[in-house]
Amino acid sequence: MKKILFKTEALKDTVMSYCPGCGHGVIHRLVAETIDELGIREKTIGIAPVGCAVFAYDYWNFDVTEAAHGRPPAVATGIKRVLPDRVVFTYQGDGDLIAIGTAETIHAANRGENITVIFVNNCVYGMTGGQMAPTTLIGQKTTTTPFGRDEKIAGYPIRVCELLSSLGGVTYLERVAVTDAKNIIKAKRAIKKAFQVQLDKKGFSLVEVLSSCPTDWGLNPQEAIEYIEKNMIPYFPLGVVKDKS
Amino acid sequence: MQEEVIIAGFGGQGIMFMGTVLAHAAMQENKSVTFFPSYGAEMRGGTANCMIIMSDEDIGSPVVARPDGIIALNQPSADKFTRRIKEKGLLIVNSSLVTGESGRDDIKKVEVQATKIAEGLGDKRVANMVALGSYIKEVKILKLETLCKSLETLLGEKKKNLVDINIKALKDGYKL
Amino acid sequence: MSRITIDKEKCKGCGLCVLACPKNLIVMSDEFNKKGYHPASFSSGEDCTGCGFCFQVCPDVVIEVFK
Amino acid sequence: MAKRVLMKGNIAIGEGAIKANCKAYFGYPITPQNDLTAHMSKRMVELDRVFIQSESEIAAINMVFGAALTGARAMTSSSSPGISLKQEGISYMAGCELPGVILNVQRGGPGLGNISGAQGDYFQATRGGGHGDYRTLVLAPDSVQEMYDLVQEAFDLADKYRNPVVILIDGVLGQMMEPVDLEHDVKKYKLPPKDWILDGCKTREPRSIQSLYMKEGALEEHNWKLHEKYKKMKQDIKCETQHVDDAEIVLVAFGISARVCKSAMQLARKEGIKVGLIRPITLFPFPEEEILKATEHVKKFLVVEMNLGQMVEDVKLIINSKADVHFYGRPGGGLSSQEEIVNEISRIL
Repeated sequence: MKKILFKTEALKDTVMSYCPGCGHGVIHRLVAETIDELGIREKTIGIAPVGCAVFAYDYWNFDVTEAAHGRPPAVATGIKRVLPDRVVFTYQGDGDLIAIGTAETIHAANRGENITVIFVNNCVYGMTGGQMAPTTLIGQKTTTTPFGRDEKIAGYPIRVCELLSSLGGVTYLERVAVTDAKNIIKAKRAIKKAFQVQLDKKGFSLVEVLSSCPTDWGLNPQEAIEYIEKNMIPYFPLGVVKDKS
Repeated sequence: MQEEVIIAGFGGQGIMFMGTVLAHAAMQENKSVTFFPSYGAEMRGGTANCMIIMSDEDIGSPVVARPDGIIALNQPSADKFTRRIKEKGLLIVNSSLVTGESGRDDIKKVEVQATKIAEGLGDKRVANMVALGSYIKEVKILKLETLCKSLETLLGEKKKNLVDINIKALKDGYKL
Repeated sequence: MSRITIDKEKCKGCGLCVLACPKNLIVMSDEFNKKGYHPASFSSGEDCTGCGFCFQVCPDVVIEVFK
Repeated sequence: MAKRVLMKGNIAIGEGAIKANCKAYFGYPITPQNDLTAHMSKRMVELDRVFIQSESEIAAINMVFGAALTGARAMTSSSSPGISLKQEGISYMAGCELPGVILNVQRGGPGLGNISGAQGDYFQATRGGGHGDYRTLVLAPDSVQEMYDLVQEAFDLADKYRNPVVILIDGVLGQMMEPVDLEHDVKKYKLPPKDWILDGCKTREPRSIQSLYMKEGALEEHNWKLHEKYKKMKQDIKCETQHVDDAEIVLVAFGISARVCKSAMQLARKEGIKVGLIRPITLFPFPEEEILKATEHVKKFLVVEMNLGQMVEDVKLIINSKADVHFYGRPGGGLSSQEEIVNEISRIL
């Protein structure tokens, strides 16, 4: 018998600090496998966000920097412009990417920065304890929408891929979900494509990954997966939103 | 009189609630009281603890370095805090989950089968109240009656259905 | 003939692998691990096809698959 | 005895603000102040007041700017990194003379730091924090009751001086629970009419709110006016002293450090060491006179902070070599124990 599936070199053998059933671990693995398969581990620089994935530098076995909350696309721009032959990607949550970091996200995309963004959308601020995110669904209860998100007070959940799709600098946008093995394999394909777009010097690529937060949703891991399928996917439809590669 | 206690266990064992009940009861008996919780980046897993000081005088620092007592609901908590207990202090362990030696012969150790007793009552989540009852019996700082009333107040209308089993657990712990 | 291994001390007991296994070969253990979780446990190797679904869904990457 | 309620520091700030008729609260998630944002998201909506979780800390402070210029009482809260982001808005509020309350539940820094309680933002708070020549009134409570009381005074002081008021606490005070008397008497201030607000010029001449003064000498004149205002704030200095009269050494500390110092003082006095305490409650303006008065008979001072020495500079400026000023502090969220402080006292004496 041969070992066919295991942690690859780009993922350290460390216990990740995520809650049981959290989607981050799977997404970290998909990014790591992609980097190993493309053979770019030694020329990749990752940017960790402020949010649950803040400790990503402890989990990935390549160069990773911290950035202030919401600023990863600006930091990525700085790195990529100085080192255009390196692979630069950001890994950001919904609060980081489209609340406090909205300006940085939109302008990096619009400039067509040749970077890759892995956008983890779980409709909630995880690390700070379950507050409303820009992507929180209408009616969804969080610690700062105790009566459910009311669009009259808090507006509507933002569809990031659709929002960015009109920008000239954007090359590739796809929305995936880490719900079951089939969708996870699809998510991997999208992430690999996004990195390939960068390697081909074709401009800005972003993969939005719908992911679960059992703890802050108050569900068990299985129910949380069902929540993505029943509530998130209908609002955030899966598939390629833009591809001009 | 000043009594300092650290309550610790897994997240989800109701550690903060135990501390809140104790602090609330101390307030009801007109004591000065502080409650200081651990608060971490990780939402679940790992250990949680809270520090409670009850006193007849004003309390300075709410942070407890050398407690008079520890209530440890799991093994990692017992391992972490036992060595900090003052000489002649008190260690209450949930012996359903804590099995190791304390390594201290200068303290009083009380073993309570908290989880097992709670399971017997029909809900292992009330293991915390069993341990708290046992603590109150040992330190005699507050009346059992006051704690029962605090439980009722804190559980409120929304969780009224849980009052009886919590009080039962508290009393069972006290009776041991 | 295939099998999997589960690193029980690193498992957080989320149970997603149990649901993912098409042959129902994974169960949750009654024992606690050192972190206080009930880890997943591979019950039998007989029917394992090495499909890797458990590996795909495991958020903690504690499963290895052999084929 | 009055009916007491067991309450977290962060929540007491929120309830105090509500009692002070705060009409609008704007916040953004950051640990360890989150309980307050969550609490306000419920309470303000129930009371039909304004709550918004803003898209960033920068937006939150500018929402306060907007609400305040209409005459409404408004506040925002954050923890250290978020407060850094608010500095631009706070500078604009100071320049435009807008009242508002800003809570900083300090955590360890620099950068993202950690989420432990810390006192590393003393310089930032007391020196203005943002660009330009300005100051904010800074209040530093040390108990949950005082948080509840002082936030009410903070709104009055903000209106009295038309100036932002910063409340500086830390993660420990924000997270701890203590009994609070909700009917506790709080000082009320005589407030000037808000004859400067913008609410539409239907019944009066149009007004403007601005901090831009391009005409030659105009900004200098404006800043002299602000300076006079900062000097006047001295009439509202607050300070707690304990056992200074017979002290051979006086501890100077604020916020959570003062709580530890109170324990240290009790411990030292049991051992026969005569220790006193001066606790500045307003950090700007700083209680100069209380400290100067103590130097008449006390020749040793020990400043205790959860940083590498910030307030100690103010103490040294005031004491100006009239007594020995020592410092004991720990950075990065390290909290001294009472034993450590007593050891330090013994070392000095």
